[in-house]
Amino acid sequence: MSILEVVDIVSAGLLILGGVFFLAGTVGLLRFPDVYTRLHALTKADNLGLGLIVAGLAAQAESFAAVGKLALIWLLVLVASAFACHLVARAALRRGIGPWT
Amino acid sequence: MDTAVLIQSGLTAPILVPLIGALLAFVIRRWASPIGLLSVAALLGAVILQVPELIADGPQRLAVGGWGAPLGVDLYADGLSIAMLLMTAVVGLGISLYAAACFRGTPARGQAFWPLWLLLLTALNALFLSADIFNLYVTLEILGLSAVALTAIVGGADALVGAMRYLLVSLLGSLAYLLGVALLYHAYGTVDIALLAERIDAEPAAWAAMGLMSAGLMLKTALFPLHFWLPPAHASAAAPVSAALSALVVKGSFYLLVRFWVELFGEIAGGVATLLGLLGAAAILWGSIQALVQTRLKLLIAYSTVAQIGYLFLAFPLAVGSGIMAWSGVLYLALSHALAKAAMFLVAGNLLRFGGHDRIADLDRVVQRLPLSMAAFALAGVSIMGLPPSGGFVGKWLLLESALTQGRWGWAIVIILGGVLAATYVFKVVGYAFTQSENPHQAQPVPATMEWVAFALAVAAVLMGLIVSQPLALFEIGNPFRIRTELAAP
Amino acid sequence: MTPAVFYALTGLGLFVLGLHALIVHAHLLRKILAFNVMGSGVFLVLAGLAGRTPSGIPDPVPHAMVITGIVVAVAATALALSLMLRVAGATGSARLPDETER
Amino acid sequence: MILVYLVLALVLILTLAAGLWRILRGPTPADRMLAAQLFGTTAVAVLLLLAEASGHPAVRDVALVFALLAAVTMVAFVRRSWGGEGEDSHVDP
Amino acid sequence: MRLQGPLPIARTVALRLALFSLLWWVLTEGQPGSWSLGALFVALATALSLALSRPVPWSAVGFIRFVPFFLWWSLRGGVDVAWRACAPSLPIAPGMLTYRLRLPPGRARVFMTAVISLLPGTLSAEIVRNSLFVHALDQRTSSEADLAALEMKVAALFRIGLSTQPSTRAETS
Amino acid sequence: MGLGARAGHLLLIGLLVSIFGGLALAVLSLPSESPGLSAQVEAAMADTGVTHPVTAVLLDFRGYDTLLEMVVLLLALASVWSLAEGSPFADRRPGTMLDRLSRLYAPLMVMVAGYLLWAGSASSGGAFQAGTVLGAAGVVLTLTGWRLPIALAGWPLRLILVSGVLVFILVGLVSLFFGAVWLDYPLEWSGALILLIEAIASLSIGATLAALFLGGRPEEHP
Amino acid sequence: MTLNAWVPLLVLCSSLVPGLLIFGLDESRVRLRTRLNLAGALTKLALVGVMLWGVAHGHTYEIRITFLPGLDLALRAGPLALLFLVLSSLLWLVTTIYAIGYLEGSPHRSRFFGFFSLCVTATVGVAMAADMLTFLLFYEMLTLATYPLVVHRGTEVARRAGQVYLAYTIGGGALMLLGIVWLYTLTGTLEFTPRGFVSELDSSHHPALILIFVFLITGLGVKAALIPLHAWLPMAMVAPAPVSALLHAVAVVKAGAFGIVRVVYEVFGVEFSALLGVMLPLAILAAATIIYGSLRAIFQDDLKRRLAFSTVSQVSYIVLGVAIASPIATVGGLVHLVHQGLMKITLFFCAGNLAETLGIHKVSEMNGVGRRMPWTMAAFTVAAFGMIGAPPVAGFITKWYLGLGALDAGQHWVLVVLAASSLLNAAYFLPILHAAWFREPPATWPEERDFGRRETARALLWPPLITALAAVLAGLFAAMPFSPLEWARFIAEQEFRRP
Ligand code: NA
Ligand code: NA
Repeated sequence: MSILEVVDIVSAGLLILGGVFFLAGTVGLLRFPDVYTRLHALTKADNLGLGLIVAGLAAQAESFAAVGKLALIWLLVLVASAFACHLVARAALRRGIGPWT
Repeated sequence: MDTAVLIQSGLTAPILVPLIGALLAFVIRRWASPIGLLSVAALLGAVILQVPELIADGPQRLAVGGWGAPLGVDLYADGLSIAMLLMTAVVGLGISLYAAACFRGTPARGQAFWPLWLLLLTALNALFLSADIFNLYVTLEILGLSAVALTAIVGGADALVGAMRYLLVSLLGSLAYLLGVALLYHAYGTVDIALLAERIDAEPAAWAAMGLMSAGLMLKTALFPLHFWLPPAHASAAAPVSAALSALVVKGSFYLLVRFWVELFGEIAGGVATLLGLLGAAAILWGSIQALVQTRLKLLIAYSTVAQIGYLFLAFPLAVGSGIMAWSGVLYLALSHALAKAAMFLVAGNLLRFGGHDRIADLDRVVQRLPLSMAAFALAGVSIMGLPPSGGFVGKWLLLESALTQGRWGWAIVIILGGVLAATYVFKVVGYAFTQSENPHQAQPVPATMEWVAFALAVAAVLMGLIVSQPLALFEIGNPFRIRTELAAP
Repeated sequence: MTPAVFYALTGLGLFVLGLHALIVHAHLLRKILAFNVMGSGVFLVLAGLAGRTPSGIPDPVPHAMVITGIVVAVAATALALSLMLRVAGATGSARLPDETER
Repeated sequence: MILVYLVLALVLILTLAAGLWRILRGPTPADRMLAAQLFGTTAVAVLLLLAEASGHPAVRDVALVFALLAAVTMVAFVRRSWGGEGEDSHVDP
Repeated sequence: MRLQGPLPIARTVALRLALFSLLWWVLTEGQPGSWSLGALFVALATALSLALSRPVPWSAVGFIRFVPFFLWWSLRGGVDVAWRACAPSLPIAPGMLTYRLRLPPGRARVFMTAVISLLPGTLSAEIVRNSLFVHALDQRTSSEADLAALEMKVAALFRIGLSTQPSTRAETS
Repeated sequence: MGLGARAGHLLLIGLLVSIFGGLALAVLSLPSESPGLSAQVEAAMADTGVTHPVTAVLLDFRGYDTLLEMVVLLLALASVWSLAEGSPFADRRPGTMLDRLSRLYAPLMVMVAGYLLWAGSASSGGAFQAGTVLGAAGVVLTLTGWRLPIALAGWPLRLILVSGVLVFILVGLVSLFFGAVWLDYPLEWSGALILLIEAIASLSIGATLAALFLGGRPEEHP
Repeated sequence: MTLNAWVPLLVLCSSLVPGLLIFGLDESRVRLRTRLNLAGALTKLALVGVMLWGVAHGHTYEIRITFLPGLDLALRAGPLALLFLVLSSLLWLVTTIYAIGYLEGSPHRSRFFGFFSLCVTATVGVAMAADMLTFLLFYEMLTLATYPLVVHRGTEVARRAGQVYLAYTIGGGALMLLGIVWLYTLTGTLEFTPRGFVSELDSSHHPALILIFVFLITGLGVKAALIPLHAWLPMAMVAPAPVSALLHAVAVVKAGAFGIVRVVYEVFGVEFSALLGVMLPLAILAAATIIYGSLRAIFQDDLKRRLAFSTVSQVSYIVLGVAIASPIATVGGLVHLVHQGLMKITLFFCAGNLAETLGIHKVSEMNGVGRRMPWTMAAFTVAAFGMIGAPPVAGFITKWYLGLGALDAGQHWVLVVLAASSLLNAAYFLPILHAAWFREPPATWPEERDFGRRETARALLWPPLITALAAVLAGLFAAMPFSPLEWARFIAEQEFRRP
């Protein structure tokens, strides 16, 4: 088993794992009872999924700069979702949408 | 600098002059009005300068960017384009002078008007000069969007709704056109009209493209029964805008239909010509009757436009047998209609400003109170009716001659009937202009410029009936209607 | 069916679907969205058929045309939305007067 | 590997579709605000996978732009749908 | 609130120039020939960022400590929510917590508010004065201690010394 | 829906299906292979000064189209400004979170815009993409309460808005001095001139898009 | 271009230029307006006199510009043109004087006199048109210039009358246009030529030519008020009296009749028209109009309406003379162009005087008016007798030549028509004369105005006296050179000259 094959296997594993988290996020989206809980699912699961996919792709990347770009993309999404999450929750709260208990 | 290239590049002037004017008017808002007037005057000069060139050297082709078709975009000017450019510049100058006076009291509206109006002129000129069907798509969009925006600048529910409907129609027409362009490009590997003309063949892609492009352009030209959007838009806009829309904008898409028909589609789909003619005939009758029953002046004039557009489509069937005569007639009608209809809408603007309304039956002795405006209306009416001597008469004469030479009586009767109906609705207005209204109104002063401009345009429409041979000779430069010499010979 | 033809047929489908939506829906926002769907359809036809080159490298000219078309569409959409807001402000409804029943 | 990328991309598109269906059903307007977020994250992932699968790293730039624009969309969304409610200036100095 | 140590502007400028240069290098994937335009945009972006964001004190050590903490907690957060979403019994017990912030208003507080949403089971929903309203996916497991730990890390990152004791209470809803 | 309306709808669907059928027939009748203009583009690439064919088509071969397309954008803005009374986002202040986010993202967006501009000559990207990102930055900043200084909101802003078209025209006129027709860039300057056009165009496009998004004229709401 | 070529243009301009200037004049500039009017009328008369002399001495007056390739607009003053020219320029002068008096103090006189001048311009254009196209141009211009005069009063009734007038004339004009273009596509020329220019055409075109003839005569018949196209004429009576005079005697109906003369003689040619078989129907139509108009006139109490129906009847004498297709009848028809003009304008002037001075509008109000306004009624009486056909007034000459012509052509039925029409003329004129001269005047007149010693204003009195005198002189000196009769003979000789 060559290094390349190992990298491929690791990479594929990370990618599939990432896909699983995306899937889980969507399941949460479908199953959770209110907007706040759904936000949990979206923000955390999808971001982790994207992070794993980025990691999987980074293993295949052609250069350090490409790795950097992938990381940059992940970071941008991460920051955006962290802020979005708060803003949506706040908007919902201010609209008087009470949390499900 | 190479003078030959400079002269050749003069072909871009009708596009660049109003465009630069628009940019300046947009940036330096305080001077928008003088900038606009200067630009349009310069535009007229630039177009006139092209005429001797064209007469001396025949049609001009300019490869913008130096590439040439099919890779680049070409500009092309022949007699037909120059005639349309001249029409645009002359009517445009009139409308500009009028607008400068009209918007003097409402500077915000004036500042909004000028860049949009100059862009509209840019688009028209670019359209008349382009030899590239994709480039034409972009010019069509500029034309449509600027026309829509101009329609809306008066504000008010009527104008806004009219503009919205106009926008929807315009976008739909553009998309249909663009899909046609896509098909033609992928079928023949070029968007240059001349190259397409060499390659096009009667096959499904060409047919589909013809259907799409013709439908899109017919919608934009407001050919019956696709005219529904025109009256509300043209009637609710500000007077100079209404004038521009009816006089110039609808001619843009009509011009393209003619070009495409002559160059591309006529050969492959001669039978459709009769359909276009029938729609034109229906437009004449329906538009005229609608004009007749209107109670508001601007709507009457707008429906008259629907009818007059119908005349333009009579050329398609008639040209099959008589070639240049029918095309010249229709072109003559288009040009004189531009002058006359602009004058009419400007007069309507004057009456509106004077009386605060445009209800025909409530016109209060305007013949003696705004004599110059009413004279302009009547003279413009002479051309619209096609009475001699006027541009409208020449156009109708040529069409009639072309119909009767071929013994095609149906068309001749429609041509005559349309004239009679036009007389009826024009004189409906003139008649009420003599009488006293039961609801007398507060009369507001109308600036002299606004009256004189309308009058000058109307007089020009009439004079076109006396100076005929020069325009007719101009039309034939470069054989824009592709008349084969053995047919053209007497 | 080649991918090029597939794209083109999909584009035609979008065009016709958009046309349907344009006619059927009264709300102006839906009409504007319908235009965008139609436009996407046209762009798909234009760009999709560009892949029919023997070399497999797509013809760049239609791609450039699509970019131009997209910018035009964006501009038109912006104007349409702005106009729609004004119509809604002036008439109290984002529908054209004679289409309110739908 | 290309097969992995493509299958994964397809799966992501399907989960995106399912999620969008859920979101657009509501029931509250706040639920619909999740759309931008879901769409942004998933689309970035799909684009990255496609960039790798197609061998055009340039598509990665599209993902980058998408990530940026997703943030903009979110800002616009939040700002637009706030509709006249009070600002939070009383919260922070 | 107390700033620890002076902040020479030159250091901030240099740092941001370096950051944006790195960013350019990443974006262009190290291709040469891009730096004439790159220099222009690095300068532009630096100027803009200086205009938009005043320099604040921060600690490199704090940053280095924060990164692994954050990554680990993100992973936990993702796994946690994925498990809860997929478990047939849907093991959630959501509720609102109110956490009394000790961080002063400013960038540190913003940072904390954002990060909370990426951590396991918590979601920042509102700030009123010094009270941070946190939505917990499971009230039973989300603890004040976790939030306090996070607050400490953030404070260290921004060189802020915290004084008062943390306090949370479950909100009756 | 009444019976008549239903029948009308069916008729419409029938019509649309037949339109689709006709168009599909046209598409299916096209030759399965067609080079289009790719060969000509490739042959002429050496004379353009750029390396990406789409960029070459957009800014050189069909630069005139692109110029008009930028006119469309400007026109849309002039139209929107002629319509709207003022931006709906006039005086609302954002919250702290949004404010921070925008301050963080705006410089990033400028960097990405610069990158896209640079990338345009070699790969996909270019003035329009860069302009879009710049415009997004402008939108973000404006949405979160940033305002153009009043002194710049009048003609300086308008100058920026028209600068894309203006530069295009002026650069085109430069070619006249070299004895070529309008927009025929001299070969040795071609790449640089195109980059110049693109740089200014992206700024102007960005400003235009942001202004389009925001709606009203800025100077009316200082 | 010779100097002579400019004369027709000058004739046009002699009324066009004053007309345009008057439009620009302020309402209060009465003296300047009067001077412009009179200067124009006198200039025109002088120019026409010059041409009359010139044509009699074989000079040609022609000017042309190219309209379309192969199709010119041309003005030419031939003998036929001059017949109409002399009449119209003479009567314009008289009518102008009358109108100045009639409209004194009324509003919108600048507009009125402006259009009045345009009307005359169009009429002389119709007279001098050298081809069908130019004819059409001025014919339509006449329609347009008359319309504002018809609706001049600005009342709802006037507006309606104007619409009816237009409906007829525009419709007729449209038919004419159709006929003219069709003719042009067949012949390639529209130039008026003695004895016509269509006879060379292949006989397969004869049905087309018949149809063209019908179109043209219909278009012209509207203005000439041939039944059933006459209804606009009585309605147009709402216009002021000078306008009625203009419509009935100088311009409109004359232009129609003159056009029929042109079409029959110089487009189709008398002989070819006879060959086509269109002349007898035309003659019958004319005869029917003569009888119908007279019958209707009898039952009108409104004086102007009675005169209007009289016009319907009398103008058809001209058409009848043309349609009989003999040289002698032609002379009768042509000379009636002038004679009817002189007599009918006198009658309208008098009717206007009665209305202006005494407020009399109806025949039933005319009892004893001869004693109150003897000069006016004297002129009226002369003209009425002329209409009936009593010698020595001009009308007698007309009927004499028509009768002779009918005998010459073997169409004896025409004599019956002439006799019947004379009886009917007497039936509607003699009661008026009887009432005016032999009945007792009422105690008060409906609306009397005081003119001191005179029975009415000077400007109102002289014109009818002059025209009545002219009508008598035209009858008395019919054999003198340059008399209408001699000139009509001159024309007829040309039209019937063997090639
Ligand atoms: Na009235
Ligand atoms: Na070049």
